[in-house]
Amino acid sequence: MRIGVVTFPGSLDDKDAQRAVSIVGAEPVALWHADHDLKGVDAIILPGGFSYGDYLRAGAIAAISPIMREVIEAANAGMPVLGICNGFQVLVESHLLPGGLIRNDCQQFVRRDQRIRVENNTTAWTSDFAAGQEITIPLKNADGGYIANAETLKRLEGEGLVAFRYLDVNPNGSLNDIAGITNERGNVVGLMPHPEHAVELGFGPQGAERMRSGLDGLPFFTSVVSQFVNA
Amino acid sequence: MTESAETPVHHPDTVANAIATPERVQPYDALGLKPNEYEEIKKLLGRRPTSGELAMYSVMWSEHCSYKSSKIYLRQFGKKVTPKMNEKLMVGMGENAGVVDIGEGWAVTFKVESHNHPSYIEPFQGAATGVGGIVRDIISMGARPVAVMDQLRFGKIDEADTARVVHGVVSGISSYSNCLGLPNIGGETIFDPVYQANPLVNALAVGVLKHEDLHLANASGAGNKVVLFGARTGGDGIGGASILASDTFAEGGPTKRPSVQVGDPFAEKVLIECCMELYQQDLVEGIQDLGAAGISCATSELASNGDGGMFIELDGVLLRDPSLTPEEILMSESQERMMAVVEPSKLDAFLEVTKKWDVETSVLGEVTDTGRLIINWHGEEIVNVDPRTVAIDGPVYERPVSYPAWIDALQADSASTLARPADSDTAALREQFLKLLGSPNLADKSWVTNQYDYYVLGNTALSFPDDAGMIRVDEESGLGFSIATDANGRYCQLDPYAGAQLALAEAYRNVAATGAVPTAVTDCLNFGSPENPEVMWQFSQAVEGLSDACQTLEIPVTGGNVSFYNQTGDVPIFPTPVVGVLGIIDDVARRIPSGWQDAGEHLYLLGVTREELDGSTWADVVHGHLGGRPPAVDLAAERDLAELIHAGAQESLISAAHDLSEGGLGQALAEGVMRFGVGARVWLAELMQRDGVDAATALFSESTARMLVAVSHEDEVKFKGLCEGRGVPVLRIGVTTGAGESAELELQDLFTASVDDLRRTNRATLPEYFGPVVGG
Amino acid sequence: MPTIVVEVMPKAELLDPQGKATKGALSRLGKSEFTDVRLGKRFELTVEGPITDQVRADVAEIAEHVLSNSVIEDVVAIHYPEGEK
Amino acid sequence: MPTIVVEVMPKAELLDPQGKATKGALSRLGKSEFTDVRLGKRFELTVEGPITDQVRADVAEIAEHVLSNSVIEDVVAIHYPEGEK
Ligand SMILES: Nc1ncnc2c1ncn2[C@@H]1O[C@H](COP(=O)(O)OP(=O)(O)O)[C@@H](O)[C@H]1O
Ligand SMILES: [Mg+2]
Repeated sequence: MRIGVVTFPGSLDDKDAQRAVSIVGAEPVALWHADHDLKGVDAIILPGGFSYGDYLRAGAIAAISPIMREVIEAANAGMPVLGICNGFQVLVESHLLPGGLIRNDCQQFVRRDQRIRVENNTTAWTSDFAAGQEITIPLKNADGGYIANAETLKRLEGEGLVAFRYLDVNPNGSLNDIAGITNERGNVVGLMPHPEHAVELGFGPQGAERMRSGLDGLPFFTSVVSQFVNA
Repeated sequence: MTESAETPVHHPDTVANAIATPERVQPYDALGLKPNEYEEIKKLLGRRPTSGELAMYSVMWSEHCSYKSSKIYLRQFGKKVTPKMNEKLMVGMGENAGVVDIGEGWAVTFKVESHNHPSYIEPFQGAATGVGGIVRDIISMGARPVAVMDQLRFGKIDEADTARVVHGVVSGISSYSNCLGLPNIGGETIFDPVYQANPLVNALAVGVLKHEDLHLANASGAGNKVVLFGARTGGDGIGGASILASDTFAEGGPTKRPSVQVGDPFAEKVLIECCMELYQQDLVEGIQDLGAAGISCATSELASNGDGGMFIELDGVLLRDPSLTPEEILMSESQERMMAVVEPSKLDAFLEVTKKWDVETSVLGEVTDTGRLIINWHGEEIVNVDPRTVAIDGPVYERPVSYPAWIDALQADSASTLARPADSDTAALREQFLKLLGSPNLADKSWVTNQYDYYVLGNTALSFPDDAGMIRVDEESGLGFSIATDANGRYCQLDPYAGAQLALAEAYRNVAATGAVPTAVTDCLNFGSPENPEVMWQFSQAVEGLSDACQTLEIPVTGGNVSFYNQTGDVPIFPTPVVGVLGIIDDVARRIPSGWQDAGEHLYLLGVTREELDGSTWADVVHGHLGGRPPAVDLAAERDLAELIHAGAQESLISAAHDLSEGGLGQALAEGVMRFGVGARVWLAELMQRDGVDAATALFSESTARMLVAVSHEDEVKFKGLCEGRGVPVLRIGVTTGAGESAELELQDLFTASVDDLRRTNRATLPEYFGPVVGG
Repeated sequence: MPTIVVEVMPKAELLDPQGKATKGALSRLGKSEFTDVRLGKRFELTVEGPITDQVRADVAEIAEHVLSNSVIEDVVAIHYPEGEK
Repeated sequence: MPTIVVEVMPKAELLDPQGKATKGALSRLGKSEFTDVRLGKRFELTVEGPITDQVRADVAEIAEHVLSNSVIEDVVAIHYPEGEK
């Protein structure tokens, strides 16, 4: 399986996302923001970072970059797309996912190992999780507060489109503790925490037993691979 | 450049004009040049300088750029060397940053630099651009930056202005380095009234490269193009230059120029990637970052390190503000710029890469073999100098030095006369232990570090709160490095020679504690005014101490920075030589954390405890006292200790190692327990008896060359054998107990504290003054 | 050169943590007469040449689609230089 | 309740990375008539009760010392509601 990772100017976790793809046995394919070319990939990851410095609104300038036209088209045709952190911001700015992401309520950049619950395990990126599974993956952002109007929130909750919810601590003031959401079809998923930083022993979050041993990010990537293999 | 119709064409002071008007009065003093320096410039040129030349000399001959007061001392770092010290050194002092061979074809470059004064005026931007500047030094060596650290000193924690500076500095560092995608892996956060109106903001950056990718800042090969790329040039940091402008620009002259600089981390991130691609395609002959003194520095340094000649058309510089005069362009400190020397045949490919990254680029001129740096402005020659006189052969001062009148009295005032609780007064011992644990300098620093990303790039093997940060360099082999930095200004105030050595010893010990082999040193020497003979004495002592100790430990200083004029009014800061040590580890999988993760392990104290409370945190926190002599330095013992830990790590005998430093054994035990929430039962009676010290001394003394280690009980015999074989004093002082809610630190016959209580005490302090720790 | 100002505010019904934090800071300073603070953006766009109908159309479009995100923000004003109305 | 608007811009002589990035985005969209973009802040302060002299004095003070950082920003305008001038 070939999974594309888009690099925008200011993308930071693109190499990490590529590494995570390799670890689960898929082939990472680097995609460039200025190209109109998805290089025939089977799924796409929009990685974390500060594209264009996030100066206008987080993800806003990346959302109007050339490659996003192809990404939007592919997403609408059902290709799995995962937006991590800045990637999630790009997805909401492109209106592939509803709502918006604004400055953290604490007004500071937050980095912590975050416990979240997988609320929807039927998406392309979460099918290897058990329903309601509680996992810990790193979170690191300045603009992670999820907001939406009352009607949108009601729809998200009613239709089971909240994919992940913060546990213990709501680190950024997100409404309803929302950490990530999915579209109706389940192929487009966005979340603020970083699964790609919890895929390798020794470099992940604090595990239950040992230092930096958390691997809870792996199922995100195995999910999309196993669905591809079974398709 | 397209010149807009409104831009007034500035008619600058040309070389011809300078020859024709020798009598012209020039504002050299307002630019910080001394009369003798101005005379020297005239002598070098055989005429008065043009205002452009004056601009260049004044910034390049400043203390900051020329090291004129420190040079004669810094030479010791290059002289006191042993063959072993040169073995791994690919580039030594004098370049943008030193380069160390770490094996397997890899090299590491690292350096620490100050941005103190700008960070007091505008804490956010000052600290942010400090990170930006040091990272560009690393890029200019041909390396990819892979991590940063920050060494911070603020005023008293409860002083009104401290919160302003702390908030600004921490968010400035956080914002810039997070946005660059560089993990922050460690640093220091110290509060002391001496830094009240003069905080210290030092930043360290590390980069990695393959041996063949090494680049140096020199302009060789006549005919090669000189290219400026990155951000546009604006009026940043040239407050002083307006004097020159008014000198030549009679009326309707430029408006106020800012003295602060605003950073653009996004522009720098793009610049990093752009440079990496330029290196990869081998499109660069020489490269230099633009920092202090901007184009003046880049052109004169590139030229003097190369064939010696360069011709520049300054009106080719892309400007953010079209009203800038040539003098101002020469002095501008606009951030996020680089200058490269490019072979003409590679220029198109070079421009292709900068275009890909949307990095604005202008070709300014070329390398020549004339030995002169010539700068034109709209066809008129405004600079014609020997670049070496600007960049290298600046003034050198042997400043007056005098032994401080106050130091004998200070050293005589030992902490040994201060009241210590009796061994039986366990309540007082417990109270003092907790008081230290919650004191600002020993308190948990999560308020700071939770704002820093250490995950990005996916190679961080250790970071705060462990003793040193550690980064994997090679994903296949696990080869990596570890870095720690330290400085104790209080020790240095008591004795700058010993104090600088103690800073080195502690950083060395911190690196050793992770299982790495200490290999190289960088330093940032923060001192008061060099024109104060007592400060100059402190400086000379510190450099001598540091260079002697490096020689004894056989690890070279590869580069660093001097920051003078750190004072409030006439009162200098404590001498604060920040020392960073880099260690190499063959496989980061063998790294050692600073706390234990399992119950039932044996705890050993390595080293000897003496009554050494002078300058200690205990004396400060409990008695508000500073006097006496700092703890004894024992470099041989430090080396034995480091070698022991490394050997133990190779055999995977050691599951945790934590160096003892500020706060002594009590603090080390508390940190060991808090690290993973696994408790410990500890007995000190044998230690007190063996070393002949009371309980307070056993807990709070800051004797050096000590470490607390955890070893699984099956390995007891092997480990003790290792210690005895190497002559490292070892004493079993405890056992690790359980994790969970009931976890506690039990000091038998003295007192007990639950892990929860320890954490609460340790974590409450910073939030009390600066607001909640983000995300708890 | 003429400068056009575009003003954008977070939608009234949505959270504005930055405004809230500012209000908190004002209250701590004893300025409690300010019952609400909201923080938006102010863009200054400099244009080369005269303000043509094309420029006006472009400004309207980018204000809506680039300078603001209509899901969470409103364009509250666009000001053209005096005499350009 | 009356709303007072305070407008703050980065000082003209300083780099404005936000404005620069926005201008870049506009150029890539083909809107190259915008030769410069600067991005500042717009505060809306809601006050309880009438706009007294005290309120005006407070607004002037906080605009200078809280809502802006005088080292790098300028308060470019303070607007009171119509009829309150
Ligand atoms: N400003 C900072 N930035 C990053 N890390 C910091 C900072 N201040 C403290 N730390 C980290 O917190 C931990 C405790 O610091 P400190 O007590 O000074 O360590 P040590 O005594 O081992 O030198 C270390 O891991 C250190 O790197
Ligand atoms: Mg330590």
